[in-house]
This record gives sequence, C-alpha cells and structure tokens, in this order.
Amino acid sequence: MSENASPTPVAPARPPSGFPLAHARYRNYVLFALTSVFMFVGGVGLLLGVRALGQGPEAWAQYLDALGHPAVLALSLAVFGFSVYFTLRWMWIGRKIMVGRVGPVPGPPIPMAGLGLGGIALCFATGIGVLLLLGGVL
Amino acid sequence: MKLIHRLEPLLWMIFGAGGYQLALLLPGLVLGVGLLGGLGFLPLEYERLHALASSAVGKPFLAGFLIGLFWHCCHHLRHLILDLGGERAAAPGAYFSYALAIVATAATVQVLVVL
Amino acid sequence: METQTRKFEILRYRPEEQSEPEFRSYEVPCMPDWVVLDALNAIKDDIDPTLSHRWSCRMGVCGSCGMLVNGRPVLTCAAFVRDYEGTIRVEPLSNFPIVRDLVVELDDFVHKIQSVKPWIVRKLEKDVEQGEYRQSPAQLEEFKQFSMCINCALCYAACPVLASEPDFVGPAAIALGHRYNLDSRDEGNAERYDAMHGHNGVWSCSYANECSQVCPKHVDPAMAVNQAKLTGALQWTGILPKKSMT
Amino acid sequence: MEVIEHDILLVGGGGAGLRAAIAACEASPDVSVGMVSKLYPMRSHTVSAEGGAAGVARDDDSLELHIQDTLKGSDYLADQDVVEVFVDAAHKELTQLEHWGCPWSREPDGRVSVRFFGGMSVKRTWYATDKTGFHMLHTLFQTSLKYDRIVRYDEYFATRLLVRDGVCRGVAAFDLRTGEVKCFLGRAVILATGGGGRIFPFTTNAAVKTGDGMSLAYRAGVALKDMEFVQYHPTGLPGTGILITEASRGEGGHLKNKHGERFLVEYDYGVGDRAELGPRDMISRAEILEFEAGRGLRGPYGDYVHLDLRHLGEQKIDQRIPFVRELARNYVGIDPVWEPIPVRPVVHYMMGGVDTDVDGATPGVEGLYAAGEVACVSINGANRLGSNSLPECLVFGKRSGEAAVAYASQGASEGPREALVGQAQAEEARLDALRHKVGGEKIAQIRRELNSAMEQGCGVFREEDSMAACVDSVRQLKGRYADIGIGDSSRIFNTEIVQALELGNLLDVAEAVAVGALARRESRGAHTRRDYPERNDADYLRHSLVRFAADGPRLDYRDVTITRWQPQERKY
Repeated sequence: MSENASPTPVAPARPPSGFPLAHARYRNYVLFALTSVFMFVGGVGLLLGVRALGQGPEAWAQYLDALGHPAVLALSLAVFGFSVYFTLRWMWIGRKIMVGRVGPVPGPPIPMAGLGLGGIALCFATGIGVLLLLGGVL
Repeated sequence: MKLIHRLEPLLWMIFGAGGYQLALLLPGLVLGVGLLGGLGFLPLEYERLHALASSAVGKPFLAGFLIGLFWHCCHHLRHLILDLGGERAAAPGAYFSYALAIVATAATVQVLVVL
Repeated sequence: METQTRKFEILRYRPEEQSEPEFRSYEVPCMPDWVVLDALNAIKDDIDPTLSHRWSCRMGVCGSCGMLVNGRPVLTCAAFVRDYEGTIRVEPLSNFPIVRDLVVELDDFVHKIQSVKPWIVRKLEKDVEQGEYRQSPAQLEEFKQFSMCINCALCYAACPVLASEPDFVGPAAIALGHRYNLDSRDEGNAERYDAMHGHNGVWSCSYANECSQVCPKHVDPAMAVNQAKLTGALQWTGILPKKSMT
Repeated sequence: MEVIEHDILLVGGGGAGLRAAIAACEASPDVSVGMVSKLYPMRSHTVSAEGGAAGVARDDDSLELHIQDTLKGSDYLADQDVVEVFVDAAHKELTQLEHWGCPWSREPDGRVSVRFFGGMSVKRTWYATDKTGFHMLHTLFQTSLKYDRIVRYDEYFATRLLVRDGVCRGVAAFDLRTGEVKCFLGRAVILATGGGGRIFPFTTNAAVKTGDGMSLAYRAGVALKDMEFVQYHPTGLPGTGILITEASRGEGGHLKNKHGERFLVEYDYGVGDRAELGPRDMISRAEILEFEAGRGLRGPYGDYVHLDLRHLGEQKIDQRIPFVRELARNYVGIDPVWEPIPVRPVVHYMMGGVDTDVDGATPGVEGLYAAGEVACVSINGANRLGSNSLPECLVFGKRSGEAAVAYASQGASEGPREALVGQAQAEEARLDALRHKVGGEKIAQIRRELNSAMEQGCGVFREEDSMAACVDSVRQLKGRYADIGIGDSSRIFNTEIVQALELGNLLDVAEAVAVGALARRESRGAHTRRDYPERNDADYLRHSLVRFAADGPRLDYRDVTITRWQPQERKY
C-alpha cells in the first residue's frame, strides 16, 4: 500500500463486492480456477492408466473395470465437464494474448471472435482425433 | 519464495503451454478413456495402446502432456488458493502447489520409465 | 418532466464521527433522465450537505466519479437511475481504503501508474524543428486502445487479485506500460521491465478478466496484461530482446 | 503552520499547468516546482476537449493564414503581436507533444492528420480522433511524471495569493484530505486554473471550472480583461450541456431546423457545402434566431436544432468522431449513425481572464503569471476560434514556465517570510471560521440564482435592461453570500467548504462579466447586443479591464495592439 501512513484515519479497503460467489462474473472465474483441481484428478487417472499399461494386460483390465465403477464414472463425468468448460474459456479469453506483438512490425488485425471460435473448433477437431486414435480407427 | 518470483516467467510459460495442450487433448482423452472406455463403448485394447504409449513418439509425448498438465493445474491451484485465502495464503499456497507438481512429475517419470 | 422518488442507500464514513462505515438511506426525487451522480448532487445540495464525493466533467472522461452502484464499479455520471430497480446502493470503490464517504485514497494508485514509467523513453530525442516521428495508422492502432485509459480505477475495484495482493501493480498501470512498449516511438522497454514483470507485475494476474468487464472505455486491460505476460516471458528467455525497437 | 518552499509554484494542473511545469524543469536543471491543484491533474478540464488543436502543418497552409483566421475570428480584439507569437509556436508545441507520445491521428504515410474547423480557411486542426484534450492532458501528465522535481500537491485548494508590496511570493492552500492550511512559498507563482464557465447554468464546463484563479488574481490586484466575452458553443446536448465537438461539423455534419433545412446556408456564414464551418459565435446566434422564428424543435429542455451526421456513414463516424457516437448513445440514447442529435448553444469558454503580457506575467503584481483559459493574453479577442485553446495552453504554459524560471533565477528575492506566513495564518483563521459558520443562506440556492441571473443577463443576445438587472442581482447575491451557513464542520475531505469557496469565486467572476458586458455598447464577437447591433471600432476597439475594489469593481480600458492587419468587416 502507500509508503506513508495515511494522514487521516481511513476505513480499510473493502473486497470486491460479492466476491467470490455473489455475481455470475465472479462465479465463472472461480469455476475456471476450480477446473485445475478436477483436471489434476483427471491427470492422475490417466497416469494410473499408463501405469496399468506398464504393468501388463491384467492390470489394464483391472483399470478398465475400475473405470466402470459408478463412482468413478461420476468423477469422470465431472472431470469431462470441467475440461470442456476449461477448453471453451481458455480459448475464448486466450485469444487476446495471441494478437500481441511478437516482433516490431504489426501484422494485419485478426478478428477477435474468429480467433476464439477458430481455437475452439480446433480443440473440437483434435478431441475427435483423440477418440479415433483411442478407438483404433486411426 | 524469492526463487519462485524469479521463475515466474518460466512457470507462466509452462502454465500456458500446458493450458493449450489441455484444451486440445484433455476433453477427448477423458471422454474416450474415462467415460466411453469406462462404459465399454470404446474398445481400449491393451496391445495396441501399450504399443502406442511405449513407442518412441508415445513416451515423450505422454511425459510432456502429463507433466504439462500437472504444472498447469498446480500453478492455477496456487492462484485459487491465493484468491480464496488472501495474502496470508500466498507463500504456503505456492509452496504447496509446486510441491504437488514436483511429486506428480516424479511419479510420471517413474511410471514412464517402467512402461 | 415529472420526478420520481427513489431510495438510495449510501455508504457513509466520516472518520471524525464514525469508527466504521455504515449505510444511510435517502429518498431522492429524481428526474427521468438523471444519472446516479445527479442524485448524489441533489442529496449534497438539498438534503445532506455533509455527503462527500468526487466528480467533475459529467461526461465520462475525467474519471473522478467511479463508485460501486449495486455492487458493480461504474462511472456514476454514466449510470442512469432508470436502469436500476428498487433501492440503489452506492458505495466507494472496493479495494481502496476509504478516506470519507464515497471518497477513496488514490495515492497508491497514482504511484503504481508512475512506477511503469508511462512516458516516451528515447536514447536520442529528436528536435522539434525536425518535425514529427512518422507513425503509420497500423502502428498507431497497435497501442491506441491502451491509451484510452482515463485512470478511473474501476478496474482496480473489480480485480480479485488486488483484493488479496494489494501490491499488485494492477490492470490500468500495466496497460499503460504496455501502451508505451507498443508505441513505435518508444525505446523504454527495458526500463519498464522490472515494474511490469517483476515481483508485483503481470505474473500476479490470474486473468479473471474482470478489469475488462468493467472498463468504461473498453480499454481491455486484461488483454494488455496478458499480452505483456507473453512478451515478458519471451524477453525472459531471450527470444525477444528487452530493447525491442523499430 | 507547515511552510512548503519551491522555486516555482503552480496553481492548477491541467494542460497549461503541466506544460508550464515541464517547461520550468527543462529551462533549469535544478529548479523545483510545486504544483498545487484542487484535483488530480488527469481530472482537469483539458480532458474534455474533443475536436483538436490548431497548428500549421501542411503545405497549403501558412503562419500568415493562421494569424489572419485567428484575428478575424477574434473580431479584431486580439493583440496582433501576441497572435504572431502564438501562431509561430503553436505547431512546434503540437510537434513537441507528438514527441512526448501524444497519439495524434495519422495519414497513411505516417504524418499527422489535420481536419477542418470552424472559422479556419484550411485544414489545420491536429486531432487524436475526438478525444484530443484527453490525449494531450494524459500525455502531459505522464510526461511530467518523469521529473522528480515536479512535486504535486493533489487535491489542495488554493484560497489566497500571498502578496506583499505588489510582489507575489506564495499561495495559501488547504489539503482537502486533512483540512490543514499550508503556506506555499516560491519566487514565482503561475496560475493555470482554467475558466469559470460554471457561472452559467448550461455549460460544457466541468464542475471544477469555478474561476478560482481569476478570483485569486483579481483579489490580489490584477485586472480581469475582456470578461464580457463568453463563448457559446453551438452544439451542446440539451439538459446536460455535454459538448458535441465542432469536429462533427468539420468532418461534414449538418445543422438542420425543424423543417430539415440547413438553415446556416441562409445566414451567409459560408458558402455551399461549408455553411457549417462558420465561427462559433455566429452559428450560436443563428440557432437562437431559428428558435425565435419558430423553426427550432421543442424538447423538455427548451428549443433545439438537429446535428445531422447520418450522411457521413458509420465507418467515418467511428473512425473520426467515435466519442460523439459514444456520448450521444450514452447520454441521450441516440445513435448518430441513424438519427440526428439534438443540440443547442451552450456556454463553453471564456475569452477573458487574468490580464497578462505575452510571457504570462501579470501587470501590477510582480512574480505572478497566468496561462491557459484563466489568462487573457490575448489571442482570442471577442471570439476564440475552435481548436486554438489547446495550443494556447501549450504555448503560453511553456512561455510562462520559462519566464517564471528566468524571473526567479535573476535574483528574485524570497520575500518577507514572516509577513507571508502571517497572511497564510490569517487565511487559516478565515477557513476555520468558515467551517463553523452559521447563516441563513444556502450555497446551492445562491448558486442557482446566480446561474439564472447570468443566463438571463449575459446570454447569446444581450440588452441594456437585462444586463443591468444581472449586475444588480449579482451584487445582491454577493451580499447574501456573506450570510451562508455551513452544515459540515469536519476537516476531512469537506467538499461543502470547497463549494462555499468556489461560490465566492463564481460571484467575483460573474460580476466582472456582467459589469464588462453592460459597459460595452457595441456588438463584437461573442458579445452581441440587440440595442447596439454594430461593431464600434472608434469607441470599443479596446480591452476592458475590471479591477477589484472593496466597494465594487472598477472598469477601465486599454487599446488593442494592431500591427499589420487592419480591422475589417467580419465576413465568411
């Protein structure tokens, strides 16, 4: 805060009204931060899968069984939901970073919405690609 | 904390790169493995996936993806802790988050070495 | 035109008489085309002369009259009474210590603005007799948006990071530093690096995007901060020189 | 009492004040500048200027033409030697601002763009879209931040100049934050507090423009010059008085009456397509005449005409005058791309002000300078041309900053310290008493009555009787002002005290305007009398000077400086 003490008594700064849950705009933000928790869990799940691959076919079969457990399925659903939300918000607000100057001469302006929607479409396409790869089509 | 402050640009770049990886790949992976695989709609054959994962391309790819994922999530977690916990949570939150990322990285390396 | 009486709840704080801020209600006859600031002035003039608030241009460009109206940071000269239903709650800007009533302490904010060295830095200054620097419309366009900041500090009131890290340089200051870094006439990139990319600089931002949501001039400070992260990171790695200059 | 010392003291931190501060720092490597301003510098009213700043920039233009336009615009009441100095420096100052980072709009080849403005014979107005004043002010403020030697005292209200034996050596000001009165001492004081448009009810001027510096100088013994000339801008939004920039006409907008006719064509202020590019005084009068002829449109705030921009198209509007669109949308709910904007004349600028020479020095009080709208130097005469005021702030801000440093370093004494501090202490006692003052009159009530008296007496068209009544009213209000009561006795950020002091300043300024207007029995520039419709060079090619005296203002005249350009009939 100020280097000098206040010359008159002040009331302390109040936090942004309604943070973190009273307004949709803040809820979205907290929700976005929460994606990190769920995606971390998803990452652990995938890591366990890779470990099972390393331990042999039986471990892999057990892993698949575990995935089928209703509680795990529910968790997977939550992770999936959060990761989709993450993807949409990441690409949408991330578009603004990408038009920054990387080099001294400005390029032609890229339409913002196009950049964001294009990014989301790209993610969608890769998602399908991943599914095809996992399913053995590719 | 001084070290962390010095490394902020690096941490942010890993966070950013991890974020793009996640946005591109994670929904597909979770849908494919966790949901469709868990429900048995997608044939996740051991032989093929093992070959894929342990190949010369697969291993480094998995290493990059998983480590990026963990560091991304932990960096974001640090900010979440700070936002909800206030200034007092700044240092403990950062230590906790990056410690978690280091542990997860170690686990990933171990798993991939065995693979 | 007929007036309509509206109820206002205003956060009052008079440090000589009160230990803590508290709300006080006022019934104000409002004209249909009034903004919240008009109602505050009506209170000051005719109901309670002890109410203190800042205002000046009344056309959304001097940046004095930022307050929270129903919890959202706005310029009260541009917030129409008719757009709110029921009781209207007016508070001083959040994230700033309250000096009195709706007046907040801005010294720290001004120091932050100054800290990013928001002026043209050049090794060699051109003489006025030699005329202007050439700058193409595209080069102007690159930083123009970020030069539109009126220093109203609404973005500081909205920023969740500032609530937990009061020393964060903040959206407006970083946007301003970024504006000069992007200016083709400037060579001060390296001198701004510490303020913008140091301990309390861009890295504290967790991209809530709130600053851009409330900015009355559509400056998009979140864009500036996050573009500055990218440039800062690339400079840190050495991929981009710190003294990037056209 | 705390005594604060600097070499140069500035009162006011807008365009002129900041320019003076920077000039002072550049003129001497060790000068220290104290800047006392009642608001943060970036809040100053310079911020509201929209259209642009005039400076010769193109090959089809010349200094001679800019001088001629300015003189003609002024109805030949400007001092010609000063106008020459001004025009010669204006474009250099605008270039200087470019070097400091001002985002001037550009041509494809990278040079700055210029546009048409009213009363200018060629394109001469530099602009940064239509937020020119905003960009200039922020550029100046940000540039000033690089000087540690400029020490700002933000939100300090100056209440008295400390003058002893005709020499000004300081100012008493109180810190709004603490209520504490402080004694500022310096070897020169520069006033840059802007005008006093708030004497009128319907004005583009910000709330802070209460003539503070004019009153300070007036009470210190300096004359107020040409105060009767008050500029009405022809395009203000009814109700709020928000300015719609002249650039909207410069870019090709049309003014239309209720029949949809471009009525200006009838008034012969220009020819054909350029009818809207007449000077502000003439167009404002034309609008009033339209109202009187029943050809205005009727609204809740009286008559108005239409400013039609629709034919410019969305692209040009967004590119050249986006702020016009923003203001019209936000404040009257009208999108100028599709609908015409309601406008009417609105008080905009005071040509008059503190009497100064070409360096900003005030005759009569040594060590005191003034620049910007607070001053009358005079380049604006009876009517300022649009886009001359921003360069005026720069040119004369710089000159007064440099002159003050030269004066201060040429052995100007520090002044009798005890006597000066004593004056500041007396000021402290006065303000303490004011804070606890009991009385039957209300600030807001007196201000409203003052506003209405000025509107009735000193509007676009003026007459003997209504002006005499106005002078009387202002005098009576001054009497009642002595009996105001203050409801807020606290020290911390007491804005009621500020309003009370501002009202005192408004009354001083209003009286000078009314007295000057009543005595000038001719029509010249913005001063238009129905009873004396002609210009009278034989008697009134002179500056009026109003001086303070305890029993009422004293009026005096001084000849205009004519060098090479003989007064002619003003025809466009």
